[in-house]
Amino acid sequence: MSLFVAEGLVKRFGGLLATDHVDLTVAPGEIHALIGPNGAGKSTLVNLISGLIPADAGRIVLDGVDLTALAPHQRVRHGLARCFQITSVFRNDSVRDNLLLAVQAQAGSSFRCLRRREAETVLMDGALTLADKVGLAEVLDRPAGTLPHGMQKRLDVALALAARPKLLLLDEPMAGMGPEDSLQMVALIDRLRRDAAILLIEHDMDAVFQLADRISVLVYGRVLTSGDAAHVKGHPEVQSVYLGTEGHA
Amino acid sequence: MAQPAFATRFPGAVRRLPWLVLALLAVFPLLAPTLGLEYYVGFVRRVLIVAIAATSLNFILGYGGMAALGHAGFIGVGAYTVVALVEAGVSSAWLAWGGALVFGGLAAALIGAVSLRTRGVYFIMITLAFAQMLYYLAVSLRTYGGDDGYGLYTPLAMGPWLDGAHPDVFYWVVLAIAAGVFALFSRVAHSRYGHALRGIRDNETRMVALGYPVFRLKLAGFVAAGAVAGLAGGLLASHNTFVSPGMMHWTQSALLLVMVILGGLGRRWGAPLGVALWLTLEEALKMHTDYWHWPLGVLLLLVVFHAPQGLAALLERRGDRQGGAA
Amino acid sequence: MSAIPLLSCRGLEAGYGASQVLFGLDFEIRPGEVMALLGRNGMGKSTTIRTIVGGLRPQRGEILFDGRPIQAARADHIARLGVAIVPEGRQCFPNLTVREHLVAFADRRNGVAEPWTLERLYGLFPRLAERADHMGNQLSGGEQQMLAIARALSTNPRLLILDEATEGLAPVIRDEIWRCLALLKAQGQTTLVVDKYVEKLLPLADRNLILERGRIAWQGSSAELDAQREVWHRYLGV
Amino acid sequence: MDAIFVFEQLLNGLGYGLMLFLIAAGLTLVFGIMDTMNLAHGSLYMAGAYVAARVHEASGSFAGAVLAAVLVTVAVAALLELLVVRHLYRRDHLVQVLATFGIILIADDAVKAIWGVAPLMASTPAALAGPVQLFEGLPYPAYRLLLIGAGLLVALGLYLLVNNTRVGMLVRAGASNRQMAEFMGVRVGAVFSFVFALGAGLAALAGALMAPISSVQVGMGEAILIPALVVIVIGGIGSVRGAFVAALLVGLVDTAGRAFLPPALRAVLPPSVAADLGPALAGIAMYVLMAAVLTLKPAGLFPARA
Amino acid sequence: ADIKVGIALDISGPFAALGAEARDGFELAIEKLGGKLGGQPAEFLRTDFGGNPEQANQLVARYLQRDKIDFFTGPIGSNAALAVGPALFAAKVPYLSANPGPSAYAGEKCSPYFFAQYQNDTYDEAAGKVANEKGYKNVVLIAPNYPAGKDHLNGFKRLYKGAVKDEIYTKLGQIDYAAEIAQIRAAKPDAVFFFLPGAMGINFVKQFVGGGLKDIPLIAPGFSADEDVIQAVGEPMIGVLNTAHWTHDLQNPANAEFVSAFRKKYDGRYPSVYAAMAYDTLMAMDAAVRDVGGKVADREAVLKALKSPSFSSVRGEFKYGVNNFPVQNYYLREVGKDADGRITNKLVGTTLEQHQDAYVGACKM
Ligand SMILES: Nc1ncnc2c1ncn2[C@@H]1O[C@H](COP(=O)(O)OP(=O)(O)OP(=O)(O)O)[C@@H](O)[C@H]1O
Ligand SMILES: Nc1ncnc2c1ncn2[C@@H]1O[C@H](COP(=O)(O)OP(=O)(O)OP(=O)(O)O)[C@@H](O)[C@H]1O
Ligand SMILES: [Mg+2]
Ligand SMILES: [Mg+2]
Repeated sequence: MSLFVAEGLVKRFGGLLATDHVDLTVAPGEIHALIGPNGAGKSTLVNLISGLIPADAGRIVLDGVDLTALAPHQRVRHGLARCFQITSVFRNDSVRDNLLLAVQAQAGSSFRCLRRREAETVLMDGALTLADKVGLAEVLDRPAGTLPHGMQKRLDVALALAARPKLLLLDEPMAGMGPEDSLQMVALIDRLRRDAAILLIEHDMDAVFQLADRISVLVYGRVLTSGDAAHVKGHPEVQSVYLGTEGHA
Repeated sequence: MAQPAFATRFPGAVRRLPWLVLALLAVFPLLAPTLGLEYYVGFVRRVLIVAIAATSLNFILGYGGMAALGHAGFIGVGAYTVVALVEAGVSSAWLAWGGALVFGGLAAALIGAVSLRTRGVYFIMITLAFAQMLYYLAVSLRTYGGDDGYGLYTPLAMGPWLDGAHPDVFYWVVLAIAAGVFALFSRVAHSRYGHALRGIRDNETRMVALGYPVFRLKLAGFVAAGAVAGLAGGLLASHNTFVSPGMMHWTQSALLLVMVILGGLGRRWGAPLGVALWLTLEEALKMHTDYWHWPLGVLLLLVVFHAPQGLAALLERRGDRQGGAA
Repeated sequence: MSAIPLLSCRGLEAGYGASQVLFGLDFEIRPGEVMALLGRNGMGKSTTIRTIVGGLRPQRGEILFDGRPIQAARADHIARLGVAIVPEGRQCFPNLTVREHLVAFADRRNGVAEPWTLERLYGLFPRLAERADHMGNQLSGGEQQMLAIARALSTNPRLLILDEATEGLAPVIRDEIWRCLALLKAQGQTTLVVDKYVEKLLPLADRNLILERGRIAWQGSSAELDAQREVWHRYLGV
Repeated sequence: MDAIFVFEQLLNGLGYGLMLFLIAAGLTLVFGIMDTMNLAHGSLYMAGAYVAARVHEASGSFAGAVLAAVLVTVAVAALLELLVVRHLYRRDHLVQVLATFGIILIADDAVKAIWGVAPLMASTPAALAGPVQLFEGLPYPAYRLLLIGAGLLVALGLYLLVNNTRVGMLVRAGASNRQMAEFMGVRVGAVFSFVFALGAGLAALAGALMAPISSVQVGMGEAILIPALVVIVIGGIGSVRGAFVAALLVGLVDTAGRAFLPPALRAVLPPSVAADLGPALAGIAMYVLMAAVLTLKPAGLFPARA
Repeated sequence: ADIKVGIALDISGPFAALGAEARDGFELAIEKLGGKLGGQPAEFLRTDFGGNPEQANQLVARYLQRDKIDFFTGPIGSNAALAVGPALFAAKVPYLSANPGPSAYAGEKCSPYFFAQYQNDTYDEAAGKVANEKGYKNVVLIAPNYPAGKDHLNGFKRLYKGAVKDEIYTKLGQIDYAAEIAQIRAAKPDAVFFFLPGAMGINFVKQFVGGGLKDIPLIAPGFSADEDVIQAVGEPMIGVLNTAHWTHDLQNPANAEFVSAFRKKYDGRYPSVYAAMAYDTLMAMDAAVRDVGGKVADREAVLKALKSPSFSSVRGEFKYGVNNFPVQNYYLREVGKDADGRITNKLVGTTLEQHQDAYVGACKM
């Protein structure tokens, strides 16, 4: 039984078929990695699933709810949260304010406009819990833009987590990280396994092979093959179009 | 940058300043005759009314990042609502101004529903387009005087306890409304809604991905601002005892924008400060020279280069920033 | 090796506003050399690069390019002397097509024997040829990265600086970049590289510089570094 | 209503559109491509018109007047750039609005002080004063043909400059990411100064050419600014092609609205309603067009930047 | 105390050109009067309305409350006049209009405190009569699309007996008139009557002549063909027929003195009707103050003195109707060249004699 099903997703940019009838499933608790050459359409696929760009065709179902017709923010409400390939946090706000904003989105009633937010302990508690979870409790008062890259990325993940997602979409979470930060991020993602199923896009093969329960390879907008790490590593075409020498590692 | 020396040296004074200002404004009409400043009661009243409109613009622009260049359109809608209601026989100020508020909000809802799909300069221009349509509509509206305008010479009644014809009473009513609007928007700025709005200003895409109904949030702010601007328009109609399409011309929208930026975008005191300074200078310069525009131009350049965060930034404590230029 | 270094930094100090990031860096890059700049996140690698290319004024110290001081020069001037950068975060121009990225700045020869022509660049990254008429912001992350590299090469730089240039690239393309850098090295291209794939970088680099909190903590040849595992562990977190 | 009349009105629409393009051209360059909101563009237009009018009257040479207008305005603009505009490129749009609004206030007072408030005489060069017979039954003002020609030439030149020259690429690069462009060796400051001067030259050209058919007076710049902005916004900011198409579209819609809408309404509505509605609708045609376009395409007809 | 006169200028904004003309008229008069009124020391307070009726009220409030003025005059726009009137009337301050004569003040809303120079429509009525006299059977009318535009066209139609081929209403502030000119060409009228103030008129006439319609006569109320427009349009204006209650070559001693003093002070320029009216307004005040012996506080007396003017007006003989709007002559002028080759209006003849406005009947005063 799949938690998440995407069926026949199609997206065209002018003459370019960026997403070509993609079918994809994610099982509960699974980390499903999506790899593929640059420009294969991985980010596009995430954008289609999260609703940031409208699909030309196809269907998206999460936990039995058809999300296809819903606006992006409604999809979040139904348990579909995401991070961005380029870290996207509120750079001028403190980490605390970033987290509060995310928690508030989940708490709803953002039209509440007379009560001072500082007085809302529910939100504060939520923010602190999140900060603990991703290891940002020490830097709550720093403006997010001044944090080191790895921390910003973790904050980005925390923002997505606030929605208590059933499925978390991570677009290159390891991007721009040194080995140390990468390890931290891998550990974090591994921990998140318990909270949500994850669709992971990543070019860092060490991380992918370490984390993924299943790997799908996207090439020219189409799923080339799908299987566990061993299967993918051994797939000759995947080696030639994507893995190169890393396939032999 | 210029350090807010005054504020850091006297933090207590700064905190009490709003109340002091309010108290001074409240007793001003009583003191004015002894000081020979009766005329300035009317002047301050106008400043207060314009400040109401500017505060609403500051709210959507400074906090929401919506640079609307058609705000005078809502002021006009409010003013013409009062005209239409008076023409239809309404004599209660509360009804007329209430109507201005409602129709200002309605106009904003319609215009916002279309305009808020666009961003940046496109948003600036589409709001301008709608305001210009309203302007030309008013110019050709024969019933309400068209370009000649419409006089509202009988003061509106303010109920059994308030003498609507008394200029000081009207002053206090305006002051109360202005203080209320100001307090309301300041309050909202720190609420959940206010924070959400600022989040949208800073990173709209991320807000969508966090699950915020961004369009509805923006529209709500736009409608609130439109309604308050409509109210200001209604008050302005009563204050001027005259309404003409000129008040909706795009230059009026631009001036309002200029006053808000001058005062300090997204800063609590930005709007009233900007309005007070601009109108005072205009008033003073006009008396002394035919060439009264250029000093204002120089002032704008000075602000751009030496106080880019606006005047309010010079007064506020550093930590009290509520969000910077959008 | 020629006696006069292509780039040398002496007592370089730099930072952002009140916060100082670099504390007196001394190093030089000789012509034809590949220098790797290593260090964990936030140690000042990008800041060093930004200071060299004129994006950040040094607070103290001296930078010489080809013997001439450039620490006070404007960024565009330094670029025209023959310094090209592939910056962190790609920084492709959203409103230029791929082709335009590769021809707009390509008027310099810098005495290079075999200049990078459009064809050669397309040969290096066939993907870019396919996307020639796309705008910079219509590219995938990796395509943007390729474009940034190709754009830097298009100026035929005397000193090529790569800040995390393999970031976000597919493994095959990363391999491609390494091969390309090796090729460039063989042609005598002087290069300063920052990259997180240290194992890939070592065979390429002549010398390595490790930054720790804005100071040079270690420097030496790749062979030396390879031999000193504890240095890896202490400064690179692996 | 016969075919010639319809044709004539179409021609009028195109003519008006090209006139708008002529005015919008400099704005497209500075605002659209350099991403700098210069409200004072109208003031440069005004300066061009005033200088041209004065020089034409004094010297009797129209070509000389146009040339003088361009040169003087470019000189003024260079000074303006040096003192003010240069420091605005990196600031956000609202700050640019504020500062250039300030320039408008100063410029209007300056023009008033130099030339007075009364509108100036700006006559049509004698050779082009009358109409030419395009074909039987259709005289067309010769001077407008000149305007049409100038509009087309400017459109072509601008298109080539922006899209097919390196300067165009460098400008766009500098506008979207100044620091990166500098890292690539572009003297962004110099390129911008050049483009601003070019934009000012185009504004002056438009002012000088428009002077003989419009009123040369203080405030003429502001009146023209809004239609020009409308044009480049409909076209899609940053796109010369867009501005060109939009200018023609606005010209046609506006002219058609004035020429055909009132009679059409009179045919279907009661006369009193039609008399009120027709001109009112025709007056806002341009704005309705813009609102409609932006509703359907929020980034204009030819969005240059996604 | 000094006698205080509040003068509202419009030297910026849409009426700036006309406002500057009026200012020159005021300045000349103040100079001639030696800064006094009726021999009494006087203070002339000037301020700029900027053509903005909303602000007009604010500025008038300052005149009334702070400066406590005894007379008011100045603004160019009808809308400003309508906006400030009630406050002035309530404060019992005589308002001598230096230009607009809105129909409301001539009729229903007439006030003993308001004195006009003409009624807005009377120029057009005169123009209608001119069209009759010239034998034009078919005319096209053109005006901006706002109520005043319609009023002016209605004024024309009041006395015009021929057929109206088309009534064209254009956008306020329009720049391009090609579409309208094509319509006019298609309609082939005997003449075109246009009311297009300021820049609109300048654009229209230039393009009209450039479009090859020079042979179709143009008729206008004097506002659309006064010195400001003539000097801006130049040659193409020649031959435009227009009507006004005054012209600079009107033969009477007061006018001769005014015109020569004006031309002397302002380097040879002919005064426009706005300058003449501004000048005349202060002359009227001067006479009234003299008549009441400087006791301007006695407003009843001042009004009485104003109502029966004892000065020689630059426009010659006139008297006030019950509504304080003048009963006076209206003249036909034609744009031509004077002896020095300067393009200007020239008096052709008297069109309406001792004419009264059409609204006087509605005035209960
Ligand atoms: N807005 C757009 N307009 C046109 N083409 C686009 C647009 N966005 C993406 N593309 C194209 O669609 C293709 C897929 O892009 P996408 O960003 O999904 O790739 P990706 O698999 O995420 O690659 P990477 O690993 O490099 O990030 C690319 O070739 C890209 O050029
Ligand atoms: N624009 C900036 N303003 C203020 N501080 C900055 C800025 N950019 C970087 N820093 C700080 O300077 C220090 C060094 O940053 P730098 O980017 O040079 O590190 P790095 O070695 O390149 O790291 P990474 O591997 O993350 O790219 C960090 O502590 C960082 O937080
Ligand atoms: Mg991607
Ligand atoms: Mg770095």
